[in-house]
Amino acid sequence: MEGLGFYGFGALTLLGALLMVTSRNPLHGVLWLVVSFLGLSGLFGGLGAHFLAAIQILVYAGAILVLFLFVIMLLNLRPDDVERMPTFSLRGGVGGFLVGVVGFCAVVGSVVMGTGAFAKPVAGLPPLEAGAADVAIPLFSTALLPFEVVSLLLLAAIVGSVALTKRRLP
Amino acid sequence: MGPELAPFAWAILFAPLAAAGVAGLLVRRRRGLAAAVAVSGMAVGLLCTLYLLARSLGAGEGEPTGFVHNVDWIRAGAFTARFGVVADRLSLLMALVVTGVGTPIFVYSIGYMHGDEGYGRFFACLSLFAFSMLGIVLSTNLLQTFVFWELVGLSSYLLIGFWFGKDSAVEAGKKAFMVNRVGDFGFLTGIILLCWSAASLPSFAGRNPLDFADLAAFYRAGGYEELAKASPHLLGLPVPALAALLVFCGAVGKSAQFPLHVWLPDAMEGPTPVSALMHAATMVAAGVYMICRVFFLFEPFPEALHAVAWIGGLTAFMAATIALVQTDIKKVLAYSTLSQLGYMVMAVGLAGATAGMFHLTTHAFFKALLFLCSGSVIHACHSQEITEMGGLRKAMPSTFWTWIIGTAALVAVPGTAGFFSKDEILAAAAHGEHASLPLLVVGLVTAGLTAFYMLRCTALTFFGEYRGHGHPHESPAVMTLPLWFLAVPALLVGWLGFPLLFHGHPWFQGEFGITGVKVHEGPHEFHLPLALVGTAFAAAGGILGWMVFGARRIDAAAWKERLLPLHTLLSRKYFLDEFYLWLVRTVQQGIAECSDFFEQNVLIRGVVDGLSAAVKASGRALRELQTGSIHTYVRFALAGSVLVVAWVILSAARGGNG
Amino acid sequence: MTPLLAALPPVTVQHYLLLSGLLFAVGLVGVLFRRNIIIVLMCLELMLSAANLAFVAFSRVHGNLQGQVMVFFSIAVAAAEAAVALSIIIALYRARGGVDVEDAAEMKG
Amino acid sequence: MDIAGPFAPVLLETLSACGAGAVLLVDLFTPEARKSRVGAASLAVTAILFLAAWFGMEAGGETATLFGGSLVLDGMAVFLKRTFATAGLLAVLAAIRYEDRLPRGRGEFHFLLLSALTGMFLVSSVGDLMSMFVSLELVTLSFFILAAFRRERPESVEAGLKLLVLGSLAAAFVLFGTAFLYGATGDLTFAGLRDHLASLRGAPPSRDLLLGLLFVLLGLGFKIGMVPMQVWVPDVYQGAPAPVTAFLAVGSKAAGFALVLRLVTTVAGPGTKDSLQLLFTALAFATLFYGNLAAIPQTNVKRLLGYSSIGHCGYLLMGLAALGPASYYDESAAASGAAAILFYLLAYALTTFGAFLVVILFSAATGSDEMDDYAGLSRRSPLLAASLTVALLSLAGVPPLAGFFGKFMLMRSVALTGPAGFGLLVAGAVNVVIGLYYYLCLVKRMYVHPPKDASPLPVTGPTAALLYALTAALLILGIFPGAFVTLASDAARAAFGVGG
Repeated sequence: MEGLGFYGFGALTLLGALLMVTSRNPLHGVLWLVVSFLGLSGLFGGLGAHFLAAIQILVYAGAILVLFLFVIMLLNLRPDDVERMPTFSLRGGVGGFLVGVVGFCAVVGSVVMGTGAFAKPVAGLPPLEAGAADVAIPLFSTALLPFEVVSLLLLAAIVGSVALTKRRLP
Repeated sequence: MGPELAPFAWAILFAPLAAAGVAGLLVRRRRGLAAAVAVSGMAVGLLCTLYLLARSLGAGEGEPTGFVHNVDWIRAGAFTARFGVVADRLSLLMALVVTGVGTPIFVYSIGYMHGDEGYGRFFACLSLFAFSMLGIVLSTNLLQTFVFWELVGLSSYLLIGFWFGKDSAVEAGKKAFMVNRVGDFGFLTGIILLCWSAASLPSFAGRNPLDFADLAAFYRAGGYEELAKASPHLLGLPVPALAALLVFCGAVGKSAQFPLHVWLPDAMEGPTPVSALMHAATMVAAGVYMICRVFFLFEPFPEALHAVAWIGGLTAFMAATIALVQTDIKKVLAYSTLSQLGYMVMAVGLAGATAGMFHLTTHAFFKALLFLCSGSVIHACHSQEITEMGGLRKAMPSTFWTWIIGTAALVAVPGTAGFFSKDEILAAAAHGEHASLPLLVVGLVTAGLTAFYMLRCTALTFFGEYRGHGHPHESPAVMTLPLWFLAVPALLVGWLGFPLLFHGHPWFQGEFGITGVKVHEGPHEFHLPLALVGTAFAAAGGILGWMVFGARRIDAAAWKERLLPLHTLLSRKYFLDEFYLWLVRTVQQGIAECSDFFEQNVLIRGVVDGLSAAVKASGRALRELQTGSIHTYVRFALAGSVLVVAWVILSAARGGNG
Repeated sequence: MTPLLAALPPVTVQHYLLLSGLLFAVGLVGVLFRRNIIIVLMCLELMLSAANLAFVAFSRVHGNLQGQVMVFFSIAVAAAEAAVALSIIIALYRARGGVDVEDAAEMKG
Repeated sequence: MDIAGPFAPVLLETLSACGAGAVLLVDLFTPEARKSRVGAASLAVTAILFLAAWFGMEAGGETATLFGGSLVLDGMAVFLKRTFATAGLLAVLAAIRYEDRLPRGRGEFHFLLLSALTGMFLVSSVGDLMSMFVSLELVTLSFFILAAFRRERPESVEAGLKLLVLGSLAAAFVLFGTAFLYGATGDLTFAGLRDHLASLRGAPPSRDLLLGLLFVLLGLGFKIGMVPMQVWVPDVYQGAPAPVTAFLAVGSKAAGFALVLRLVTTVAGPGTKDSLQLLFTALAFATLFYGNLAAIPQTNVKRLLGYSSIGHCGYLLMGLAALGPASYYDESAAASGAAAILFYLLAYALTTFGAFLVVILFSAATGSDEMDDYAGLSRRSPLLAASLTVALLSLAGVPPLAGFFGKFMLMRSVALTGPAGFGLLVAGAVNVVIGLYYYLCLVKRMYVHPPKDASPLPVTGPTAALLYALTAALLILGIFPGAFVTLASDAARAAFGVGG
């Protein structure tokens, strides 16, 4: 069952991500990203992070991506507005792809595959179920400082967004 | 003589600084007052120097002839930097040069700068320069020396930038600053290398690796051997020898030695004798002074001394040949300065600090005199070309006679200042501990060349007919008085080193300051045969110069009037002329042009310009990368990061498995 | 269904990490090549999420919740970043009349 | 002086966060005509912070921890907080000079300056990776907005966008790296990381830990302008409003170095030193040459200072290269490298603001940042020209200015590592010469070239006083660095656990 969850949700996540990257219409991109995040949420659930699975859907899919949709519609973007063609100059494109993406995959892959500690089947690990209450305890004790800082961060983001976008220039 | 006299030494250092502050900040707009403040700052320094020098010379047997006074400047953990003053015969002599030459220059500037807009600022800058120079002189440790070293460069840059206001001169100032920085970084690296290697020795514990006195005591106790053994050889040299040579790099830059000499002639370009004087009498001597101060670093390593001597000899010879063909009066003096600086450095390498310091002292006085004279001449003729001068001896008698005194001292006419110091150097090359025949020949030939170009310059400037425009007239008293003031030491200061006269007061021998400079063991001798040979070379050069440029002009005039009657004489003259032309065109011109070509094309164009072109080109190439496109940036950042990660992880894996 | 599952190797932590790396790489592709700044932004969000997946997987390995708490913060930061980013995009649209990354390449050299 | 009781360790953070809120409130209740009050309120907050940092905190006190180790106040943190408080005060002073060109949103502008400052205070004393990430993001996010703040200018928006895309990429790197650090150690605190490495007993760490560490370092390299993450620097410096650029130059660099130092002091051990020294030596080389060479052909002053800031990151990285194996002085080379970095950051903060203040005043008067327009500045305003010259010479490392002593300390620390550091020393020396060249090009324009427009640029009394004070500070820090060097070196040695 573990296997089914991983392969199913993993495929969903990856597929959504790939389709998002390749979609010409940003509106479609957002929707594909929602799909990908749903898959991710499933993966979180499979790993026992139930609270995060819920947050992933509520905050990411429910709030952040809606904000994206809102901006796309606000600016009234159509597919041909922007993407005449992707920037794929031969040198920069192939070089960037090979060194950047392939190199990244190779390095990370070799490290992950070369570390024996990560070769354990997940099913054999001691169970870890983390609901809202379980996460809340460290959140309000050991991680209190970052929690407070995040509140300031969000305030700064709100103030900043308002300052950058409000219409009236006196 | 002990630390109870420290207030006097501090006064030498801080009187010019106080004067700079007052003149620059408080009374800048009140012209007369600013000048008076600056001059009195220097005068206070001069008086304190004289007093301390008298006390040092008057010190009885067994009494210390100098003292060191330090305060802690920066203390951080194991690292302590001090700030202090050292007053021993070496530093006081140098301080005497700075203040003794500086005071008349300040007075002279009152006249020369008359009517300039930035009068007060100029005197503030001049005082600041004097302060930085005295900071080097009185410094007790390497770090302090380095700080003031840079400050001297900076204040001279400010003065050049202040004074010229024209592009080429500021380019020259910038070049001076840049070339000096190359040397300075050798210097800094040397200091750090020395500190690092010395501080790593357990036997060094309790001493400060920056402090001259501590280092000298350590070296004298044989510490350099330990140092050479304890650390690995770098570039085939033991670390202390390498450190000595790196420290010497600093002197090569500041004292304009080959191959970093290219900045000095350029720094003379401007019309002011005052600014040029800094580059003739005091500032450029700082390098020589510094290697004298740290002579103990070189003493145990003959190979280091040889390198020093050869660089000096090469500079002396090369610059003298170039001076032969210059037509700008200040360029002649500039190359002459280069040549004499080379002489000093050669002296340090051959004979030790005392001979170098002796020549430095005498040279400072007569070269300052010559520069002030040239300033007076330029002031009168409104030109720097000696081809546009001539016959000035009648119009400017004071300038002429003082010039003659300066020339005599530079040419080393027996009895004048230059004679004694040059003799000492030649004696060291002939009989000294590190005697070297090739360098003796270089020294003698250079002496001859010196006489030749100085006589040429004198003849073209002061004799014959005036070839310029307008009517030259003598400069005001405020300018001629400093000339006479300097003429006296230019004539007499050499006698201080004459062993037969001051037998009881050995000025330039024996223990020469707290760092224990000591080369001449036993009584100093006066080498009569060598003195004769040296004088003969100088006389030969001088006579040749006079025949060609002085005498020829007189006869050339006669030749035009009486074409046929003195045919044989004329043909002889013609022969001489041809010989001279041949000599100049093929031999001297050839050497000079080779040197000039080497300097212009290899050094400046090849090394200096080539490097800067390469640097600029790579700057532009990097600029291409900065396309402005976010995609390029992301690709660069990502590719770079992946390469860094891959490199480290792969090398760690290899290290881990192997 | 069952034979297909049986043929697959058992799911290890490595699988999750490789998936996380792949998602990160997909995000990188978008940032490297897409010109629509909104898509670029979504790709950046995807990269943060990929890191989140690794955190959750490691949290499972170590049996403690620190990783999950970190993910909570990461999501909060991502939300704030998205808000700011979108407002900058709106400012860009007003200033340049488009949302093409290549439009914002006036300063260079 | 103990005025905050048990909350003393978070005194500055609390004050600046509350101050930020207070500034917003002042803005809300101030009529449009009297908006200068907002700047005054912000100035008051930063002045209090400045005083509290320099006089209300004990530098040599015991290490205090709060929030169960999330927040650590040691000597290094105190030194950095003082640097940040100084930078914050100067940034607000610079922003007040700039306010005329902010048509709206003064309150928000000052709020964001203060929130970035809060983030910097936090960054200097975080004790775990979670706090590190969110504090870092607080700084970064505030700067995203600040850089784009003059949204009517396309350059400003472009600067914000570039900062945003590359900054988010860096944030993703940091997060990804943190995940692997967590995976390797099972803990997210610096103490846990240190314990894990200590348990290896000198063996090199596993490759997943190394991967995580490198990604975090590269992500932090974005903050400090280190090759290969330096590409954003010139564009953002040029496009962002000048006070923001100055604050970004100082604050972002110091915040990044605070974390790099924190991380490196944590992980530096027998098993990692070789790799670290090799890594930082290579990065210092690349960064030094990139920044200084590319600065040569520049024509815009802010852009020039951007490239120069990359060069300065290279010098600072030299201090990190001293953290490697030392042949003669083991721990003290490392500690002296860290001390040199701390001192250099303080000197750099003062110097950078000295330069940018002139840039702000000049562009306020003439509307230009082009180097050619600086021609003849010495005749139009001797004070501006002299202040900028002093700042540039300090950046170039000319004694007796602050920058010289910083460079001296950095070079000394590299020399202490023995012959291995020789190449880096030479590279540093070469770059000092290159740096001097391009700084002098600007000095030459100001003093030699004739002005195109000879009208004098008046400088008002308070501004002149500020310029004098900054120039004096550069001289004092260069001539009497003793007290500051002692502070930095005590802090660094405490961080490395070296006694005395």
